[in-house]
Formats: sequence, C-alpha cells, structure tokens
Amino acid sequence: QSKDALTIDLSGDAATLDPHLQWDTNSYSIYRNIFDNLLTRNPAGEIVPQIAKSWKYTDDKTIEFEIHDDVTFQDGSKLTAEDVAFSINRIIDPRLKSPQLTQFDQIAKAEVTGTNKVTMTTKSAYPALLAQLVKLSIVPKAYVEKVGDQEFNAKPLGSGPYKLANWQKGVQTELEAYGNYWRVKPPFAKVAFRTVPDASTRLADLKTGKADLISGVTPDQAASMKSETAIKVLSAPTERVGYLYINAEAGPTKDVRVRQAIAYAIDRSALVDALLAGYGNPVNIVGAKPIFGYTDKVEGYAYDPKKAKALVKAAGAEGAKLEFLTSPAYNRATIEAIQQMINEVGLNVEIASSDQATFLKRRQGEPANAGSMAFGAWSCACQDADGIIFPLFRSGSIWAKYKNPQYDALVDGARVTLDKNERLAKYEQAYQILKDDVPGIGLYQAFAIYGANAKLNWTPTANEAMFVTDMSWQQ
Amino acid sequence: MEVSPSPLLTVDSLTIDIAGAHVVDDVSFTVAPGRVMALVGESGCGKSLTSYAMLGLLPPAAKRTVGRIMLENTDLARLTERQFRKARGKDISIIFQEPSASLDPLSTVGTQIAEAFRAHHGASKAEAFEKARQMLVDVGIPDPDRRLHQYPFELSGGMCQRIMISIALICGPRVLVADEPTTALDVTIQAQILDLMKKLVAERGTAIVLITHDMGVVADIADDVAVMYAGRMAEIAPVHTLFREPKHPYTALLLASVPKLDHAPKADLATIEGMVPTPSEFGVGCRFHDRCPLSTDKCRSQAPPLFDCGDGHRSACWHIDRMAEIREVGA
Amino acid sequence: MSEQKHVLEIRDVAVHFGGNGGLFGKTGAVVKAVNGVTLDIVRGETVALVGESGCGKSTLSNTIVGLQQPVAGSVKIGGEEVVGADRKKLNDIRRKVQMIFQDPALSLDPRSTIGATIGEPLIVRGVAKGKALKERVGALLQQVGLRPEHADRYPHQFSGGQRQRVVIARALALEPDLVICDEPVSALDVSVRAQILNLLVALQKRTGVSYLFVSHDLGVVRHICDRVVVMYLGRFVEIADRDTFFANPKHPYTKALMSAVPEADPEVQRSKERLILGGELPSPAMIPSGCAFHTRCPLATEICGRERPELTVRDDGARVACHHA
Amino acid sequence: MLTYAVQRLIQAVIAIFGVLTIVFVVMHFSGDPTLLLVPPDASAQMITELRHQLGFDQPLWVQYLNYLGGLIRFDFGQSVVQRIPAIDIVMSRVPYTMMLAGGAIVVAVGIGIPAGIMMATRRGGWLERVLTAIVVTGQSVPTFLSGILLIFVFAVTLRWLPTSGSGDFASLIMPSVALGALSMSTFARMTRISIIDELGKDYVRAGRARGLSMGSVVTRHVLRNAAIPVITIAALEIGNLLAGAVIVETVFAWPGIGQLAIQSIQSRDFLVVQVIVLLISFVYVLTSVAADFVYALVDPRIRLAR
Amino acid sequence: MNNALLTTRLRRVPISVMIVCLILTIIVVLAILAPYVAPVDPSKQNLLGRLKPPGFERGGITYWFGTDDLGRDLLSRTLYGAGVSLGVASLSVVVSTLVGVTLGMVAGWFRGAVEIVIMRLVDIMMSIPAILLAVLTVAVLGPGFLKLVLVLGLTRWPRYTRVAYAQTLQVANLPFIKASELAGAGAARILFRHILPNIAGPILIVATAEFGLMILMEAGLSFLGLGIQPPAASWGAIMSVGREYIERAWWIVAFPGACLFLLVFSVNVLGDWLRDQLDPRSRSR
Ligand SMILES: Nc1ncnc2c1ncn2[C@@H]1O[C@H](COP(=O)(O)OP(=O)(O)OP(=O)(O)O)[C@@H](O)[C@H]1O
Ligand SMILES: Nc1ncnc2c1ncn2[C@@H]1O[C@H](COP(=O)(O)OP(=O)(O)OP(=O)(O)O)[C@@H](O)[C@H]1O
Ligand SMILES: [Mg+2]
Ligand SMILES: [Mg+2]
Repeated sequence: QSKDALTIDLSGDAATLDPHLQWDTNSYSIYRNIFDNLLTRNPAGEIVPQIAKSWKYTDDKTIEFEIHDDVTFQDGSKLTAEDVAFSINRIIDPRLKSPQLTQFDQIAKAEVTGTNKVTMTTKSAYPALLAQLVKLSIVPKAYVEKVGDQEFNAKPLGSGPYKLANWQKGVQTELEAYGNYWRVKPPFAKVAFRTVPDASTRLADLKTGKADLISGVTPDQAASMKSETAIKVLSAPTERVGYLYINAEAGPTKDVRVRQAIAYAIDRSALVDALLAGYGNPVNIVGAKPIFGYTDKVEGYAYDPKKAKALVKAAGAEGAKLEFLTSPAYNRATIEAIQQMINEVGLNVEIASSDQATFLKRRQGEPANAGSMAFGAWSCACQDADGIIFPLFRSGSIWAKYKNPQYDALVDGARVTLDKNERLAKYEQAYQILKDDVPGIGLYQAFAIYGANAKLNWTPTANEAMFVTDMSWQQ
Repeated sequence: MEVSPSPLLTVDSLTIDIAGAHVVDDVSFTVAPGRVMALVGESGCGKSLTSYAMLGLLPPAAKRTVGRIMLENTDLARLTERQFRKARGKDISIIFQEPSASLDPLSTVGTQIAEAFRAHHGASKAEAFEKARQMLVDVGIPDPDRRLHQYPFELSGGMCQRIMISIALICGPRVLVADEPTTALDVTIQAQILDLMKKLVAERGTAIVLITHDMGVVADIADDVAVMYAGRMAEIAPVHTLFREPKHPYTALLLASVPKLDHAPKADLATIEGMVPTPSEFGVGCRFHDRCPLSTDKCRSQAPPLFDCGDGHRSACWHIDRMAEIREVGA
Repeated sequence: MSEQKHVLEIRDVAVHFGGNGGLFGKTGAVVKAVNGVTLDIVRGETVALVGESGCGKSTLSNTIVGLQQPVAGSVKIGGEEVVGADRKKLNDIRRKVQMIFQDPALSLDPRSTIGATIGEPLIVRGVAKGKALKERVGALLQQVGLRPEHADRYPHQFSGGQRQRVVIARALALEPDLVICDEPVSALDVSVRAQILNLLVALQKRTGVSYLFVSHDLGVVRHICDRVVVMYLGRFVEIADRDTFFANPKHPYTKALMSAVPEADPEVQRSKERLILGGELPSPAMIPSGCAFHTRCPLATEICGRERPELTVRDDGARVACHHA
Repeated sequence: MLTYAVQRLIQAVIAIFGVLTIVFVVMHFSGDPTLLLVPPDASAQMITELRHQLGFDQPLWVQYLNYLGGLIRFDFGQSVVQRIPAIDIVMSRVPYTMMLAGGAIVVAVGIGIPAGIMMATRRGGWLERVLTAIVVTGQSVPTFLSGILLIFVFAVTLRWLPTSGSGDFASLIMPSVALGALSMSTFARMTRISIIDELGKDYVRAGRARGLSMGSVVTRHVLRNAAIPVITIAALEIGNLLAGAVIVETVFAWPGIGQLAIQSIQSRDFLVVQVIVLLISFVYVLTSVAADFVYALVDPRIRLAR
Repeated sequence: MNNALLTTRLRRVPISVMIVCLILTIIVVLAILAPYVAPVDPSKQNLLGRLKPPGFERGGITYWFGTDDLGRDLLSRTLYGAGVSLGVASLSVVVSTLVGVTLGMVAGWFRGAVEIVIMRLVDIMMSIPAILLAVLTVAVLGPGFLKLVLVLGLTRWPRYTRVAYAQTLQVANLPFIKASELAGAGAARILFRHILPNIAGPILIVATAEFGLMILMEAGLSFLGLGIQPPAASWGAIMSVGREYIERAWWIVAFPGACLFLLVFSVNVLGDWLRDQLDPRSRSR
C-alpha cells in the first residue's frame, strides 16, 4: 500500500497541545507525537531514555541527567540542557497553573549543571520520580519565551517525529512528518487525528476506510469486528485496573463483613467473559500486572454467594440500602451487572448516577456523603502502585474512605524507599491489609482496544500511548 | 311584456340536503340575459344555500342531491373542478351576504379585487390594480388609491360590502348572484350600486339573481320575483304582478309586513304568526300550512305543486282562488 | 330634563385612526373617523343614527362601549365615564350597555354554541344558571324568532339572518339601560324584521331601555325612533325629532338621503325623481375644508368651502349644520 | 414603533443579562472544574492549590464581578481547559453550527411546510397517509437512533455519503436530516392544523368564488392566515436547533456548539459555557423579537405594544 | 344524557380513533399491570444469555422479545418501561401545558407589564440550555422520577407559552372576543372559554409533539446518566442501550421503538381528533 497518510479517529480533540497543560488521553495521544519526553517506556514497559541519554542519582534527592546533543526542534534549533531545565521548571511553576503540577510537585528544581547536564532536586526521596518523568515533554525554551504560553499552545513546536500542520479545533489535528527527526524516519508523511465522539461512528469510519485506526473500541464492538476481513482488532492489556471502591467509613459498608460479603458476591470471570468479551484479566488486587508493586501472592476473594449471604446475615445488614455512585463516564452495563450480583446476596444496591463533576464531588468529599460504593478504572500512567493505592486508600487522601494506620505507614514508607525489593515487600503487605479490610476490590485489568485497517502494523502497549513511529503499512 | 329570450341560467329542481333533511327542496327558476330575478323569502329559508349551489360552493355539511344548474347549455354540476373554476368569477360570480367575513382579513382589499381580475385575464399586477381602482370608483368608495392598500378591518361595513361587489363585478360576469348586496349601504350608495347593476344588465345583458329582503330594492330593479319559503319555491312572478297581486298567502303576508308610511310609530307591526318549521319538522304537506290563514286539511297532507297562473306567474298554493281573503286580513 | 335621566352623554368625541404609523412606517394619513360629536340620550328614548357608509357610525358605537379609545372627548353612561376607565370599571359600566354588532358572522365565537353565547351575559352577571338559564335562553331565542332547540347549534349552522338574531338575543339578554344597535335588522326579512322591531319596542315600553339605532333603512328609523341624528364624515349635520325630521328635512345631505329611499312599490319606485348627488366623494383622510359636504352640495357657495357651519337650532327645534338650509 | 424597538432592545439586554447571571450562579453552585482537571492521584492540598491558582476559591460575587468587569471590556475570559480565549473556542464552532442548523431548517421547513399543506388540502387521500407515516416516524425515532441508522444505511452499506465529518456538502446531508426530522414533523403538523383551521372560513369560499383554485387560495390567503403558529414554531425551533444538536453532532462528529456545550458543561469550563449561553440567548432573544415583529407584519391587527 | 344520543355520538367516532384508543388503553393497562403480566423479573440478569434473539428459550422461559446486553428479558423490560416512559411524558406534558398555556394567554391578553415579565422570563428559560438545567437539577437534588418530570416540565413550558401567546395576540383582536368582553365576561372566562378553544389546535400540536419528545428527552437524559436510574427501564433507555448493538441485536431497539411509534402515532391521531372536536365546523362533517 502506497498510502502516505494515516487517519486516526479519537474520541475527542486535544484539549491543549501544550504538553505541560492537559494530560487527558486524547491530548496525550496527539502531542506525544509532536514532543519527545525526557524518558519513555519501551514496549516491555521498562523506563528507558529518550531525550535523556542517561541518569544517575547523586543522592536520595538529587538526580543528574545527561542530555542527547543531536536533537533538534522542528524549527531546526538545537535542543539543549537549557530546554530540559526550562521544561521542568516550567511545569512546576505555579504561574502556569498546570493541572499536571500535582504529578511533579515533589520536584524542587532543575538546573543546568554543565554541557548536556541537568540536575534535578526533589523535596524528599521519591522513588516514583522516574515513572512520573516519563510524562514530561521537553519544550523549546527560546520559542516558548518568544511567543508566550497561549501562542505556544496554539502552535506547539517540539522535537518529536511530527510537527503540527493544521489544528482545526474540534474537527481534526493534522501532523506532518519532521524530516530531520533524530531517532527514526517517520513512517507516514501525514497523520490526521479526527475527533469522532461516538464509538459506533468511529467503527463506521473504519469500515468505510475513512479512518485507518480508531481508539476506544468497546469489547462488544471488538467481538463483532472479528468476522470482518478488511479490519482488525488490536488490543493490549494496560496498567488500568477496574475496581470497586467501598466506603469503609460510613453507611452499612462500615461493617467489614458487609464489605467482605460484597467481595464474595462478585463474579469477576463472568464480568470479564461476558461484558468484556475476554478483553480483560481478572485481578485479585487493586492493581494490574504492568505496575511496579503488583503481586499475585495476595489471594483474592473467590466468587462465593453463599458465604456472602452468610456474612450479610451475620452483619445484620439484610436488605441494607447501598448507594452506588456512578457517572456516564463509567460503563453502564458493568455497573448494572455488579449491582445485580450484590443484590443477589441480600443487599439492596441503588444506582445514583450524576454527571462527572458531581460524581467526583461526592466521591471525593465527606465519607458520609460519598455513597457506599463506586466503580472506577484507574490508571496513573506511571505504572507504579504508589500512583494507585496511595491516593485511593491512604487516609487523608481525597479518594480514601478508609483509615488504617498500619496501612498508611506501609504506603508512606514505600513512597520514600528507593530500594526496589523493599518497596515491593511493603506493597505486598499493604495489599494484604487491603484484602482483609476491603475498602476496595480489584476487578480486572482493562485492555486498550483499537480497531485498525487490516494492513496496519502496530502493537499497542500497556501505557495506552499512540506512537505513530511504531506504526507502518504492511508491505 | 316581451317574450323572454332563451334563459342564461336555469336552476332545475335543485334539492340540497343537510343531515338528511331537504333544506332546499325542488327549487327551479330561470333567468334570461339582461333580466334581474329577485329571490326573497323568510330568513333561513335556503336562499344563500341556493346561491352557493349555483357556484358549486356548498359547505361540507350540505349536499346537492337532485337538480341541475345550467349556464346556457352547460350543466355546471358536470364540470370538472378545473372547468368550474374558470367559470367562477367570470361566467358566474357572487356577492356574499356577510362581506366582512368573506374577505381575507390579512390581504389588502386591492389585492383581493385585483386577484379576481388576474385569475381570469392574466393581466399584470399594475393593470389589475388600475382596474381595481376603477371598480372602487364605480362602487363609490372615495379615495380609492388609499383604500386599495387597506385591510378589511380598516374599512367600514358598507365599504367591505362594496369591496365584495367590486370583486364580483370586475370580470364582467354573465350571471351575477348577489346575496343581500346592499344591506350595509346607506340609501344613496345603495341607489348608486343598483344603478351600476342596471347598467350591467342593460349594456352587457348580465343576468342577475338578487337575494334581498328590501322590498324597495326589489321594486326598483327586479324583473321577476321568486319567493321562497322553508326551502321551497312559493311563488314566482313578474315584479309588477307580484306586488299588485300576490298569489301566495306567504307573499301577501310578507308584503303586508313592510312598514307603511302612515303607520303609527312604535305601534305593533304586522308579522306572520308562528315560526318557520325546522327541517326536521318539514311534513309532507305545504310547509306554510300551520301559519297560513287559508290552511285546510289538504294543505297539511299534500304539498302543492307550482300552479301556473298565466303571464309567467306561478304559485304553490292550493287556494289561489281564496287570496282575496288574505288581502282583507292584511288590510 | 334633569341630568339624571341621561343614559348616555357624549361630549366632543373624536376618534382617529392611523397616524402613528402602523408597523413599518406605512403611515398614511390620519383618518378622522369621528370628529367631535356631542349627543345625549335620555331614558326610554330611541335615537337613530343615519349617514353615509363609512361616516363613522360604527366607530362611534364602538367608542361608546369602550371598545375604541377616542383621541378626545368624554362618554358617560349612566353618569360614569367610559373613556380611560380600567378593565374593572368598564366591566361595571357594561352592565348597563349592550351592543348589537354590525357583522354577526364575526361577532359570534365559532366554537361556542349559540346557547352558550346568549347565556354568557346571564352567567357572568349572575342572573341565571342551570335550568333557569336554559329556560331563559330558550325564551330569548323564541323572542327573536328562533327555536329553543337551536341553542345547541354552532354559528356556522345558521343563515345570515339567523345569526343576526342571535346577536340581538345576546344583547337583550340582560335587559340593559342602553343598547347600541348597529344595523340590527338589515339582514332580516320584513316579517322577521317586524317581529324584532316589535320586540324592541315592547322591551322599551317595559323596561325603559334606550336605543342608539344605527340604520340605513329610513322606514325602520321612522317607525322606531324618537329622534334622528344625521352624520356626515365624522360630524353630526342634523339632529331633529322624528316628526320634524321626516316632515321637514333641512340639510341638503338629508334631503338627498330621503329622496333615495326606495319605495316598496315598483310603479312608484320606477317613476320617482331622485336627487342625485354629484361631485367628488371626499375621503375621511382628507376632509374638505369648511363644510365637509360642500364638494357635493347643490346649494354650496363660496362660504361653504371656507367656514365650517356649526349645528344651530332652527324654529322647529331641529339643529342643522348648514349655512344655507 | 421606534420606541417599541428601543424598549424591546432594553428588555432583551436585561433578559440576556438575566440568563448570564442565572447560568453563572447555577454553574458555580454545581461545583468547579478543578477536580476534573487534576490527575487522579492529586492530593487534597494540590487540588486546593490549583483551585486557588484558577481563582475558584474566591467568593462567588467576587468571581461574578470579575466576570462582569471583563464583559464590559468585551473580554469573555479564558477556558480553563483549553487555555485559550473562550470566545475563540466558541466562534470557531459557529460556522459549523450555522451550517448544520441551516441544513436542518432547510429539511424542516422545506419538507415540513409543503407536507403540512398537502396533508391539509388532500385530506383522506393516500398522500396524506404516506405523509402522516413519515411525520410520525420523524416524531418517534430518537435522534441517537436515526443518526446511526442513517450511517449504516447510507454510509456503510450503500456508501453514498461519508460516515462522518464536516468538510463538505455531502457530509452535511445526514446530520441535517437527522436533526431536522423532528422539527420537520412539528412544522408539518402545525402547518396542517393551522390550514385546516382556516379552510372552514368564509373567505376561502369567497376566494374560490372569484375563480381561484384551491391551491391559489391556500398559497395566497390561507397560508398567511395560518402563519402565526408556524412562525412561532420556527422561532422556537431555530433556538432549539442551535443548542439542541448535541446528539446529532456527537453521532456525526460534527464540531458544533451543541457538542461543545455539553463538553464544557461536563468539564465545568465555565467561561466557555457562558459564551455559549450568551450566544444562544442572543440568537434566541433575537428570533423572539423578530417573531414578535413578524406577527405584526403578518397580521396588521396585532399591535406591538398596548 | 339519554342513550340514543350516546350511541349516535359513539357511532360518529371514526374507526381509526377507536383503534387508536384501544391501542392507548392496551399500552396504559399493560404499563399499570406490568408487575403481573411481565413473564420474568425485568432486572434479572443472565450474563451468559445476553443478546439472544426473540424467541430464545431457556429454563422453560421463552424470551419473546429476546434479551438485552445483560441477558435481561426485553419483553418484561419493555412492559415495565412503558410505565416510566408514559408517566414521564404525560406528567411533564400536563404540567408544562398547564403552566405554559396559562402564562401565554395571560401575557397575550393583558399585555403591558405582565406581558414583559412573562415573555422575558420565557426568553431567559429558553436561552438556558436544557441540558445545563438537567445536569444542575440532578447535581442539586439527585436523580429520580419526579425530579425528571420537574426538569422536563421546567424546561418545556416556555414553548407552550410562546405558542399560546402568539395565538392569543391574534385571536384577541377578533370581534367575537370583543363581543364577549361586552357581554361582561371577565378575563378568566374569555381566556378559557373563548380564546383557549380557538387556539387549541396549535397547542394540541405542540403538546402531542412534546409527548413523544419527552420520551426521547428522558432517553437522552438516560444517555447522559441523568434519567431514570438503572436497573429501572424506560423505552428511551432501552433504545439508547440498543443503539450500540444495532447490528448485532436489532431487537433491542426494534421492540421499544415500535411501541414508541405506536404510542406517538396514537397520541397524534387522538390529538387531531380532539382538535376536530373543538372545531364545530369539521365535526359536523
Ligand atoms: N352548515 C350548515 N349546517 C347546518 N345547517 C345549515 C348550514 N348552513 C345553513 N344551514 C341551515 O340551512 C337553512 C338555510 O340557510 P340559508 O343560509 O340558505 O338561509 P337564507 O335563506 O340565506 O337566510 P338569510 O336570509 O337569513 O340569510 C337555515 O335554516 C340554516 O340554519
Ligand atoms: N380599525 C380601523 N383602522 C383604520 N381605519 C378605520 C378602522 N375602523 C374604521 N376605520 C375607518 O373609519 C371610517 C369610519 O368607519 P365606520 O366603520 O365607523 O363607518 P360606518 O359609519 O359604520 O360605515 P358603515 O355604514 O359602512 O358600516 C372609515 O373611513 C373606515 O375606513
Ligand atoms: Mg342568506
Ligand atoms: Mg358600520
């Protein structure tokens, strides 16, 4: 196929193309092709260099990066250590009001400490630092300072394989290959990311050839695509974990037996087989394989409605009303299925759906008002348990409706431990505590599912990124 | 009296049903070109329905069951809607009884008059308006240029009536059906309109069917008079004969009800006792029998046919010979 | 005559149309439909209002009952001012006055049965309801020559004359003090007309109702009225008692009117001499200077075009606005 | 006339101001966007900080005054999500919205009114039955369904039209049909009923009596008399089409205001919502003023002010 | 009323209207009796029996309408959904008609300050995106059936107001209204006895159109997670689920869709007939 262009349907437009502002999947999918990051992950999920050639910790809080010197921005100017330091300092500058600031707030500062050398200091020992830096794009200092933040957002300029050709807001973003890209030759001359919010329409686009690759395919769609020859399903297990939060601080679920009953009531494999059509793996913990800290040593709750009923009875909670918070952002069928499963063991689950903002306000607010349970699909895009169970269950965190000092000590400790094995051990213990206390239940590891033209070569990865350089037409 | 030429309009045993009753029953008359036939009768006796039937515009509730309406030799009822449309307004046109309701409230009167002309002559808008202006002058509406651009609600009742007249006359119809055309007009303008009609009759040989309650108007313009009662023809006669010598009790009593000049003001006027029967009460006999001073058993059981009394005078009464008794009652 | 007995007092009423310019500046001229008229009607009196079509009779009628706002003047019914009255006040005043409209077809609600229409004033004034109402409506229908069972029918099921009688029945239902009759009998055949006129007279004798009677039929006017007012282009040109009026009409327009009345006798009618009015018909948008009638008047002289004659009292009590009569 | 127009304009400004105020208060009342912006692992303290940076921790009236202050200078503020001026975001969608609304109006009026006329004048015929079926279908098939059905039939199966997109005339057809269908039904039925209401009147008979065909009577007289409810509906539908196209725009990937509105509401992108609301209320108020004038134009008996 | 009259009246009801009434009655009765006539619990899931076609049999139960994406019986859900859809639609239409028409007539009749206040309020209400109001009501009050009716009623009444207002402006000028005023009829009487019947045609059109629309709006809100809360069903909600499976499982949209079509059709026919009843001219046809 001599097609020189690639068209990708995304569910939405990029909110911003300034990589230091919004970080949502659609924005990320697009601007990640315009910018290079300091670090990245290889297909196996390991953290590997990108703009940084190498790095070393000088002490617990200081890390020194060596920068590639053969990288140029798309305007031809050279990428230097200045740019790297600038990028780091820019994102942590409160004046930028970056929503991503929260991910980098452990960084105190970055300085140029020699040709191609940048030294970064963190506020405390921070083992997740590298995982977070995977998300840091390098922006050209001179250009940003010249045009200002707003113009930079409209006409971004990076050192990545593609440069912005035309951004029709809400319609599509067209990129064109940057010929002098330092790593590889970009495989397509042009790439267009179209905004197609409706999944059925994206599939129709793919079928008619209007799109070559579509994101956000539902498991049911994937199942039905299998019979077609011109298109194919691409999928990859991700770090995203489907889980059920259970309020351990208020309502009927304050009783641990009720929480355990819920855990016994859920038939994970039925969920995965029927609703996910196999595009998911059951998990026992709130975490999936690709994350650091994942363990299969913690035994989960097997599906056992009898035991569940007994527990409900023991807790005297038969017919207790449980409020199941949700929003349209979450898969309705999954939620209804869970509701039914829990109802069957003698509880009375009522779904309370509201829009996402209201949902978050309740979910993150006072325990008394935070419902009895909610479904979630979590990814911190850092592939680290710290990014999952810390915010979810550490007391004081906005998501946590759970308090256990022992657990808090473990996850706090893991946060500042650089030694891998020590951290792993801590997380294993933490997961064990979570299993016993059930402030939440891991349900399954989610898959990223894409639909593609049968002639497109691409292997999606666990981090849900769409690197165009990894794609190509079959010869 | 000269022998009338062959009739232009022939209404032949027209019968109209509403809800199963013959509201108009077996009505026949003819009008020759250049003649004026006055149709008089009790309010609600079916005059307007008859006139709608002549134009093929009966309301949906009413059905013409029997009878023909001939314009010269064409049976109007046999025409297709398309052919009939071409005839309406040009061959036969009508002045409706309630003018304000019959004008489109949201079109200027000029448009409505001109439209009638353009429908048949395909004239340009300007020409048609010029013609309409002329019509307004003819019917005596002052300041025609301004009036043409006014809406019906801006005109007085009499003016609306004259607009209706203009619409009916603008194409110079061969037959004109005028349903109480001058009720809203003062006598000077009424005279002017009647003169206009007379001119049409004399110059173009238009045949007019004039429905009116004003015996003065009948006396002024009609050549023949047809008197209807409860949907039936009671009497038809040349105008002089009718006024001098009515041969139907109803006609006689009707004429007696006209206020006389010597009548004492506010003293009771003569009326006809009783009420017109409703269609459901129409019996087999004479429909006037229960109000008629001459009524006998025969009247109750048998409907009188139209008897010919000579000189074009016909009357539907079993007791034409006893008419003198009525005149005594009336006096 | 004491003031108290005046059912209706009209003072210098003027009604104009247009001028403030429609919607899209299609201003046109101001139509001075009624142009400063003054009239009193006492209890039990019938005043006829005659005049050329379009001279402002209906407009004046509408103004009296408060359906039209005058630009100047005052209208009092039973001593209460109509002009500028608010809804509530008007509603009170309207207990005393009713109107028979000129267009029966348009003044009947097509979606109400005529029984409901005639019964409406009785219901809203709390006069009758239920069975009594039905009977009252039936009686009214009978009085105007219709039948009680007609009460269930809708306006479109009636003939023109029948509709006119419905309108009359509605106006008479409340037995008001004053009835404005705008051409009440023009669509009726002579025998029904006689019946209605008898009814009006009987009612007057019984209740002392006053009528303002707009009509073109001078025979009817002569029969029913006590006083005659002649209107020409928005002004009164002659006011006289009936007998004086018919015996000795004075204004040239009145004379022309009289001569145009058709006689209900073909011999007489066709041999009659008529006084034909020549000249341009003036428009109410451009009322001629001086005497409005001078453009058509056989007696007109130079002064008529210059000075407007006022109504002046003549020997026999008639008031006439003419320089020469 | 002029005074009326001025009065009406002042009222319109007050109404728009009212809308802006209500929406402002109510939007803020329902929570701010900070929670939606931050990554899930953000700490409470970080959220507070960002909220402070974005200014959402100020008292409502301060935020409101700031907003008004900006408005006076024609500064509509910046989107917290996209970080560009809210007015630019909305304006970039306006052409698409106008295209789609225009297309839908063409469908709704172009089919609806003639269909209504046919249904009124051909009562009892087969044509009426067919049209009734179409009209009822238009009314009872939800847009989210009709949209996807159209795509499957005309784009995927027949390949006559593009599945989605916003580039050309071809891609405008299906969204216009899907969006206009419901309005089309309303127009058709409203036209039909208004005409039937008029057909019984005497002036129709009078029109035919002067030699006009039923068709000419309808087009020249009845339509105008029947126009007022249709005009009312038109004014309502125009507002509706502008704002109500959420689902159609989503299904056909049409980048209009409706889609933007729902996204902005959901992401609590206040200032963008405000601009959209401003635009919609502007259009709506304008059409309603226009409708009021047209009433008086169509029916000279209607006085604009009493 | 005597019997003869009754039968003649009945005989005059056209057959189409009778059929339509029958359909409506059946739908209403089934909606009310859903708990008794539904073959199975409408929220009983069976993840292994999902998306089965009509006529699918399992465990001695025949799924006449097939099953949905959670293996629930579509027939039962459609039956239960009828109640919700009908309830939401009729309640919200009744509420907004009552409020909207009254306000519109009052504004058109009294004019002046009342008119300005009401009509500007209408402008304001119409300018606020309905979806915003919906989101907010749910945010503040939480989801639920009555709140849904409230939201729909709240956002839709201005439409009726505008229609009623415009029609009142026109009708108020007709002579027969003046005549009624003269007869002494007060505002209430004129508005409800004379103006209302004469403007009922357009209002009935809006109301019947809205009736169908409300069912669809509820579906739209369900689509956004703001409508009736699962597992309760409504036709709209079932269809919005079904659209995802339109190729694989047409029956999910087809059955509730057909019911909706029938309902809207019946309401339209009935509305038209009602209007004819209010118009004596077409009634005596
Ligand atoms: N649409 C209708 N439905 C039922 N009855 C009707 C209808 N139209 C007319 N009628 C009845 O038919 C009869 C004749 O009506 P028509 O209008 O012909 O009377 P008319 O002689 O013109 O009376 P008028 O002198 O009062 O105008 C009347 O009794 C009337 O009540
Ligand atoms: N609503 C209106 N707008 C503008 N002009 C009007 C309006 N109503 C009446 N006129 C004008 O006022 C003048 C008087 O009309 P009015 O209806 O009072 O006459 P009238 O004396 O009742 O005549 P008729 O005997 O023909 O009914 C006429 O020139 C008419 O055109
Ligand atoms: Mg008649
Ligand atoms: Mg008049």
